Amino acid sequence: MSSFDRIIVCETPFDVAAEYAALQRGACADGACAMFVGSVRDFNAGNGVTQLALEHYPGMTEKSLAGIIADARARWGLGRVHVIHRVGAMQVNEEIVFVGVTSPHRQAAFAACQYIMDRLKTEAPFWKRETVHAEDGASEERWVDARASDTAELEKWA
Amino acid sequence: MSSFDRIIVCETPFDVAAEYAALQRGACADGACAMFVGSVRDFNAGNGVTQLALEHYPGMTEKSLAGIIADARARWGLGRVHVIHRVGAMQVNEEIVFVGVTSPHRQAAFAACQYIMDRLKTEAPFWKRETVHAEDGASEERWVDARASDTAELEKWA
Amino acid sequence: MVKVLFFARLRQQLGTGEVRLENFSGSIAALRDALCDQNPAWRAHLCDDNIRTALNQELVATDCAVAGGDEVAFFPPVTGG
Amino acid sequence: MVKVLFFARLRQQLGTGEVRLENFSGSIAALRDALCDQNPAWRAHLCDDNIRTALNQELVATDCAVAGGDEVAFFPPVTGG
Repeated sequence: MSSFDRIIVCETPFDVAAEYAALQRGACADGACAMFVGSVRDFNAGNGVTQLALEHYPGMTEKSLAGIIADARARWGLGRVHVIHRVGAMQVNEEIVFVGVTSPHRQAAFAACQYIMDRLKTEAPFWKRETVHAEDGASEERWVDARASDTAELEKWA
Repeated sequence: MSSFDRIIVCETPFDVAAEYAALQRGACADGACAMFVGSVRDFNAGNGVTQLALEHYPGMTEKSLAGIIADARARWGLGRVHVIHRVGAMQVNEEIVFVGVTSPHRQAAFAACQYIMDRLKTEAPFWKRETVHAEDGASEERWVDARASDTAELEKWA
Repeated sequence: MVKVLFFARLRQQLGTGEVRLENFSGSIAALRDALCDQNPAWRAHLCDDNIRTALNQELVATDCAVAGGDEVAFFPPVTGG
Repeated sequence: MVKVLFFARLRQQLGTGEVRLENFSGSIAALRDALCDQNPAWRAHLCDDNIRTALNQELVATDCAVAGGDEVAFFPPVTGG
């Protein structure tokens, strides 16, 4: 793991502003910074979502993210790479995931950020369970199903 | 111009944290937010850069950015699109440009953010003049040359 | 001893998150079959083609060999991010 | 009257950011030639193939027609972002 990598798996909210500041600190050589933030949506598969819980596989999670970042570094010339992922209970509009990448080159920053997200979505051991409003007005918990489109996105990096 | 667009051309520093907060405000339907930040590098074409000045074409700048954003909206389903660009004098490590895009879909947010940057780099009427350390230790001002690679990047959107 | 973990929906379906197997040797597929022989109700869930397998915290195919001290995990397709 | 603007390196090379032409009609290319006839030292800079042209703040090709009240701009390739 590079000393310019940061991987955080946390149960409490994280602060995108602080993450951006950390990415930029002393990174004078890197003119480009691409970031992605995924948040809890209030709607999924036709139902209103009120809450989300994220289960993960402690140990493998960090190992998986470190491997994805190492592969990104082998493909592109990158400066800092920060990946933050929430686990546990979350509310609508809270941030789930942050990926931030700096590079001297804009295309490398964009590509690496998107590559890390694409692989994270299909490989990193996180599972979402959402609480939705059922039709009868009651609340219902359900595991979120994986999307075939996420697997299809991986093909562009093959 | 959509009411969810924000275009700012400013002579003073902008705050990436505030821009992210504005993008996320009330955007519960958009789970994805892709951002790009370009900063003043301390090195370019073999010389140390100490300062940067950005000239622009007032009026056309805003019109050009609005046209690029409208084209992005025609291609992808987007929520908010914010583009901020500094003009005037800037110091090393200060932010020059911010592009932030929200969408219900990760791929749309990434693609639109990159598309807007690629077109901005080749069409929006901004010109950089940098102050560099010359070999004899004196300071020298020079206009930055356009890069052929920026024009080549446009081909992926054709 | 082999440590076997289950996550998410699969953990709920099997009613447990962890089992331990003594003196096992063989592939992950053989380990899965051994578990289903011990708990016939697990077969419908654990032998589903969608179930992913990890050996010592790395994604692997089910023909990988398992040895004493290993950690094996079974789980549904991931849905993070 | 046509308003003609120059930016960045080109503005410095020509020594001015703006000129006005009375009673001009024709293409942008013809306007450029008229300017170079009036200022022969401009030709090397203004007729460079790299120079971009805008008509009323939109990028256009040099065969576009210019009319009274229009704003024409010449500038080097952009380098923002």
